[in-house]
Amino acid sequence: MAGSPVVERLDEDTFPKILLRNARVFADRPSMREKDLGIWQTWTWSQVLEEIRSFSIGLQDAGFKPGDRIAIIGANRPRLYWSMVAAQSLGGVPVPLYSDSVAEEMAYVLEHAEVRFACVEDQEQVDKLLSMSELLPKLEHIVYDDPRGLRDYDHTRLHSFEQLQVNGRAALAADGAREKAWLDGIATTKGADLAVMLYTSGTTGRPKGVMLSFDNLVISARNGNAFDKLNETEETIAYLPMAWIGDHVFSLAQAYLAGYCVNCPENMETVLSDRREIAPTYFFAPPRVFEGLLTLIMVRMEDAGRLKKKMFDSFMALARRVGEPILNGEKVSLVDRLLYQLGEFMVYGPLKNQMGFTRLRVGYTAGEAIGPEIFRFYRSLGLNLKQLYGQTEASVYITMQPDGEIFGDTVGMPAPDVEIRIAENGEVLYRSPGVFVGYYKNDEATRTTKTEDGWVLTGDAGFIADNGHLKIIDRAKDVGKLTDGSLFAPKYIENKLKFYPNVKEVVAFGDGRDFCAVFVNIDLTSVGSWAERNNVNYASYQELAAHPQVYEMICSHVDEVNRDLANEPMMAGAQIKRFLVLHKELDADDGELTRTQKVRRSFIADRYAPLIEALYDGSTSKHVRTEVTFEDGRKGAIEATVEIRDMQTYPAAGSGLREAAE
Amino acid sequence: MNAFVDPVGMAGHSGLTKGEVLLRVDNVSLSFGGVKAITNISFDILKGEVRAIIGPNGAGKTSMLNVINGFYHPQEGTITWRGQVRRKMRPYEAASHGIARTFQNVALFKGMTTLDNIMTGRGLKMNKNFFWQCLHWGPALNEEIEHRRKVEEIIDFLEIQAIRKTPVGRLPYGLQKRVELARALAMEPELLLLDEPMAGMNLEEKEDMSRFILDVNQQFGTTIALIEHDMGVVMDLSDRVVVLDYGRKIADGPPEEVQSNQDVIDAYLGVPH
Amino acid sequence: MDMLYNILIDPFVQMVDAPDFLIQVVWEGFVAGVLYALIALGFVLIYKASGVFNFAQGIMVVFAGLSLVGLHEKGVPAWLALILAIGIMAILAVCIEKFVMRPLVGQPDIILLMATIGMTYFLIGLGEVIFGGEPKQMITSELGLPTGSTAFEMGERGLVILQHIDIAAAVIALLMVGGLAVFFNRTRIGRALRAVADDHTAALSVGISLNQIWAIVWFAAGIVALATGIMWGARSDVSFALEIVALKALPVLILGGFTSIPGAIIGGLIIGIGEKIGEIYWGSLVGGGIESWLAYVIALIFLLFRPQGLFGEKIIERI
Amino acid sequence: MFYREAGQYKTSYAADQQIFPIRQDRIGIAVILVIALLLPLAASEFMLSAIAIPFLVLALATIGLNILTGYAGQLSLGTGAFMGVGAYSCYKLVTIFPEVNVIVHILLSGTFAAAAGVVFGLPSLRIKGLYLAVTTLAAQFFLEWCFIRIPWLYNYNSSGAIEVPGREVFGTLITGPAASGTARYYVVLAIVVVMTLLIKNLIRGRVGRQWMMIRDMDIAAELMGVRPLIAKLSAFAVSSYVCGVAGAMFVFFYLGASEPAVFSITLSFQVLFMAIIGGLGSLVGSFFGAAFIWILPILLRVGLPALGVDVAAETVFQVAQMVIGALIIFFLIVEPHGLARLWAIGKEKLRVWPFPYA
Repeated sequence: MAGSPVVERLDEDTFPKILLRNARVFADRPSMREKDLGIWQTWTWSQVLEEIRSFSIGLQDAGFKPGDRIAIIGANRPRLYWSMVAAQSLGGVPVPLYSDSVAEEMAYVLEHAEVRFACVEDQEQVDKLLSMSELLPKLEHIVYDDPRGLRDYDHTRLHSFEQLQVNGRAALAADGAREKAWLDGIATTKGADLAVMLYTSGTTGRPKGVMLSFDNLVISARNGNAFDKLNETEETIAYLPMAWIGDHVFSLAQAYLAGYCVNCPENMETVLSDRREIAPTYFFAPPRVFEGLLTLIMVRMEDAGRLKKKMFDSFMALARRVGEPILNGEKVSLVDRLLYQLGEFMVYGPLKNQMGFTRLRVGYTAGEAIGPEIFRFYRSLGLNLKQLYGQTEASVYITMQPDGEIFGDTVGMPAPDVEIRIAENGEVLYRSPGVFVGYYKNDEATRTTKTEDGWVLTGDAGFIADNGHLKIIDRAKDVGKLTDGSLFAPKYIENKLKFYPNVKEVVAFGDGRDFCAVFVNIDLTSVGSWAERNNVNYASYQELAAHPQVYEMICSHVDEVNRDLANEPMMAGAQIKRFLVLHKELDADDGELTRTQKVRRSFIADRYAPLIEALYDGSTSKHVRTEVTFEDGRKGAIEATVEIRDMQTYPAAGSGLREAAE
Repeated sequence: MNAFVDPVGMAGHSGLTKGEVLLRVDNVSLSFGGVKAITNISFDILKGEVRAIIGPNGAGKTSMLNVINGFYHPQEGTITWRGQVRRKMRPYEAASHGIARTFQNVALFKGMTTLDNIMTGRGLKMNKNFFWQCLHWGPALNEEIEHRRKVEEIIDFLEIQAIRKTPVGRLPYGLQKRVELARALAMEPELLLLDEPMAGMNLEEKEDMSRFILDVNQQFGTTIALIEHDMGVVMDLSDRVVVLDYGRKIADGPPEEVQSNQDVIDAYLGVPH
Repeated sequence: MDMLYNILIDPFVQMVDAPDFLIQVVWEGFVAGVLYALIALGFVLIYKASGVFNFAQGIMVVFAGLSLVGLHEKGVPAWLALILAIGIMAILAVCIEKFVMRPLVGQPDIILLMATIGMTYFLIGLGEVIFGGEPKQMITSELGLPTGSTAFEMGERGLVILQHIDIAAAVIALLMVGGLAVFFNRTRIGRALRAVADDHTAALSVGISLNQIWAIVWFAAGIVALATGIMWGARSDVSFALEIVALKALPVLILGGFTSIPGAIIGGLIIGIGEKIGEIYWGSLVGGGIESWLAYVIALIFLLFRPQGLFGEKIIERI
Repeated sequence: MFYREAGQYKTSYAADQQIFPIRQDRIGIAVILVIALLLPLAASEFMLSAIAIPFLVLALATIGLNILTGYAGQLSLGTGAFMGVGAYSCYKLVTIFPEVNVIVHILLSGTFAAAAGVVFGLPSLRIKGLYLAVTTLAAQFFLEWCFIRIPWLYNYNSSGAIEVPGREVFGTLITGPAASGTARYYVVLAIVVVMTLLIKNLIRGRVGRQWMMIRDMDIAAELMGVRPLIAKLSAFAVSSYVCGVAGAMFVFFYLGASEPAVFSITLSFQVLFMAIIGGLGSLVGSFFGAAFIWILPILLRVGLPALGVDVAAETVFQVAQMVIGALIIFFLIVEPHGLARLWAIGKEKLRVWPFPYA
């Protein structure tokens, strides 16, 4: 890592130092905005410096010492972001947590990370922490942002953010040397220091604390900024969990490096309208956000008048034809260009306006594969949406799509300073300045993930496609084989199906079995709206899922996927022979999904074992009873008879020809 | 000292401390054309408490609230507000004395947005004259902004940010009730009268509303008198309960005591008199 | 002092001095009041059945009278013209129900009020296009209505002259009210109408559709308008000026209540007699012509003391 | 379609509460104002004098009525008379104080109308709805009677009419028969624009909210500390003031001379129609309503003969009246909330374009 040429170019190598620089260079430019009390409250870089400094001093006086860890729990609030840098400027390490995790999950991480301080959003989080105080002897102080409802709490260990700032300001005013001491402290921070610990939610086992140094983050962020030419004029919106590396890099690391403005929405209900108000120039979202938006667009357009719908459809057809070429700077006839301009006025512009993408310069999607149709849709509108492939352990960036080289089914070229290698078993390995320091208190895991010479195993299987871009097919450990030896990549099959708006979630089975079979979860918004238009009555998700017409719809989707798979020599063997539509929505509260909405395959296999059995024993229906957790925390059970359908499979493209010839 | 203890500046302005008598009703009777709605009722409301008024339908609960805020004038009896006997107080005078209320059937101003509805609650605190208002500049603009900020704090407090600019007519019932509470809170009342704040709500909405009512009481020290049918809610929320039946008071005391009172049980079970 | 004398004493002295004149004035007021009452009756009919405040009643009076006279001018015999005029009012009623009332059902009062003002505009235009804008002479004798007058001697103090047409007007008004009373109380449709006035859904149970009821009510109001038109036309001219005079029905209704037929009659008489006496005995003090507003001011003063009307009950406001 | 609201975020309450928070609306209103300013360059004397000026004046009168009926919920049928009070006061002021700027007189004349409005508004404390309409009718007929019977008001002129004398402002003749259409147009435009702005400010502030509280739910309003007396009478006062100013302008800048019949109940109805067709409780609707009711008959009068329909002038007038009557009913059926609502719906459609709803 030390050999990377980028390191020498570094002037400010830690976020506190960069903060000082920004307060100088970008003094009056906005650093953060928060929609609060109805308007966008704005803080400039110099104001942010003051906020962080006073809090930092207050924190210090409350007993925070170098090396201490401070948990950050809550939604994207400016003060929580500030508290991270405030802790870093004292030599401490912030540990952001997923705020929606239940108390026990949280307790594990807090205990494991040995946090002494916690900076939390509100009463809810305070209560959560206090309820676990017996499990957390090391947790000494809790700082809260929103005082609502906390007035009568015992304030011996509890502090309001505001109060610590007041204390800090008083201390600074009383003792002129404090500020200098604080600045001196910042000067001693260095790139190799631990910057942050992020706990990966992990599909299996306990969360692991990924330790990232300032160098990791600063260099990655700087490379990312350079790659997309981001500067201080960007606007982004911070709405993804703060504990997630993506948010940490986009809303903190890159924002500090480039000096751009991060906007915090008012609350989770208003994210959509808040994004629209801000109109970010740089935006990041996992595929499901883009999927959701597209579904919303299509559902609304279904209700539009015939003429408008027709106009919309024809302009969208035009966009599909020439939108991407125009975006990529290819040659397009003048007539088409003019028509596209008209479309921009009539449809594309208004759509972008509705989604808040009017000013978007660069948009990224990552985390999972995005449906090629969805991806193309956004690009054809003229939005520079790109994919990247990354990991917490890499400080995000592994591969990125350079402008003009965007392909829907691959995730791009290695990011700046990143090397990539494919292992013999197909697993993707990388090495970069962003590679993490190690897992906290888990050397064994560190050893199995990171080789002596700095290569990191991603756990994903993939290959370099003909165009030199990386293509990911599945988790390396999930890729298996059917009994006939054909390759079975469940995620690959699942994603193909999930790209239909009517399908929300898919779980594929097949490893070590005779054929591939899937569970399907329908998308209630999309199918519900379809049902409304077609006068299909239903009382519940369960009823809709079991509806014969819904089955027909899913049937046709599966059939299309099978035809598609047949065209891919590597995948043709694993076409879907049987499927069923699950009688309940997979839910994180029931443990079926992770908190980041990823399918917990083995858990589901266990929970629905009878259904899987039915998939493979040839029966056409199966009665099951499933325990569920309701929103208010009560438990209950639902029962259903689930229908199973057989599907036609198609001969692989090559062999099909041969058969026809015979 | 916590700077956020009283964000809206609502702590009582009467100079009374918690536990003193804020309002006393003495031997009040009210009738409409010979029909007695309230007969000889006396009770008091203490500063800082949550006082429930309960009773079967037609017991005279709403009439009692109407008497308290001056909408009806009782034929007999006196009402003492902050130690002073009130004579024929008009509703707007009651409002300016710090009594605010919500209504059984939501009484929002249908032609306005949530924000404007809540702003109406600030009317009494605004005093910039007509001519400044025509200009909407200088003092009038500052005043408008200052009160907008207070209103936003209430919006934040009641978590209705997402509907800030929605015309209230378009809101579901539960949210309308919340906006109505917000509007009453905007008056920074000393005594808040809630007429069936949870009528027609589902369980979740009731829980939210209960939480807000308690928060208002604790955070701002607002004295609350509420009428409610849901006995569970009453028992959870209130410090003391008055029970009315056929316009008469049949019990008065802490919830658990009232609950076991035989007259109350009879009244609720409909035992004939 | 002169002023006060002129206002407070002198008029009464005059009344006592010339009782024949007073009786003549009261009679004139009475007849005007009967006509106000007839217009008010048209209002009440419609208001009772549909809650619509029918501003167009005045123009309907004009329109009915014009149709009658106009048809006769075109050479139609008087009796046929009368039947045709009734037919025209029936068509008008059906059209109003179909094109105005039905599409506007359930709208707020003010909207319905506006619609009737729109109707007024339309009918004025239509009437002028068909019959021209000039005032016309009512075909009184052709319809067999009495003309001429009878003078009653009041001893030595003078004489009172009663126009026969005025007596006829009073009689016809009486018959009309009686007829309506029978219609409302004795016929199935009449009872249905009353049911509608109380509760719209109740009417459905009687087995008559609301639309039919409305058409019938408007037709009834049209007939009342025709009668009013004939009488009024016989006293002066048939002209569009009547339309403004018809607004006097409003104060009449304020006094009598919007839903009461006897109220309309009594209100009409109070207003009619009141404004005549006011005009004759006090009007000259301020230059005359106070008839144009006195009725409204009477109603206004009345309202201040009894906002619920003569026959209304005290309203208890509820929250 | 034209709206690009993304990126228009507000960092202050002042920005959030401005009259046109959306940039595209601000551009639109600027364009309209520029067109209005440039109109005399393109328009004939007839267009200015017979269309533009009365349209603007009547729009202002409609705004006046809208304050009372649309915002404060008090129905009035006496607008014409209040306009008359303004006109006659202005006439008297101009003859008594000839040296004072006529625009000052015009603005002052509204206060007399306001006083009349307050007097006739007093019953509104006890009377509601249609009953109140009758008291405003009393105002209408009583004041109309005054205009006829009090010769002092028209300076004992034998014709009973008032004649507007010529008056100059900054050396330009703006009233009287010799004043040019352009000069009168600019004065009218300036007054109407400024007053509209002031009224908008009033409506979006405390006073306007009080009116709307009374309109929407008077009991709740009172329980929230609104004094009905003050709220209602202030609505009567402001409404009548605006109507009075409009009335004065109607005579001084449009008619040039006037007799009592001008301010008859017909004018009251006409303005009421403008308010209703335009949309109660909407300032922009007042302009729409005035345009619709005032300009449509002119178009019909000019348009029908032009289309080759050969009819007498009188008949055209009558047909126009029928058409207006029918259109009023049509509009009430199609959109009882008036053109303003149609406008709002259209704007909403454009804002959510291409979606059918938000």
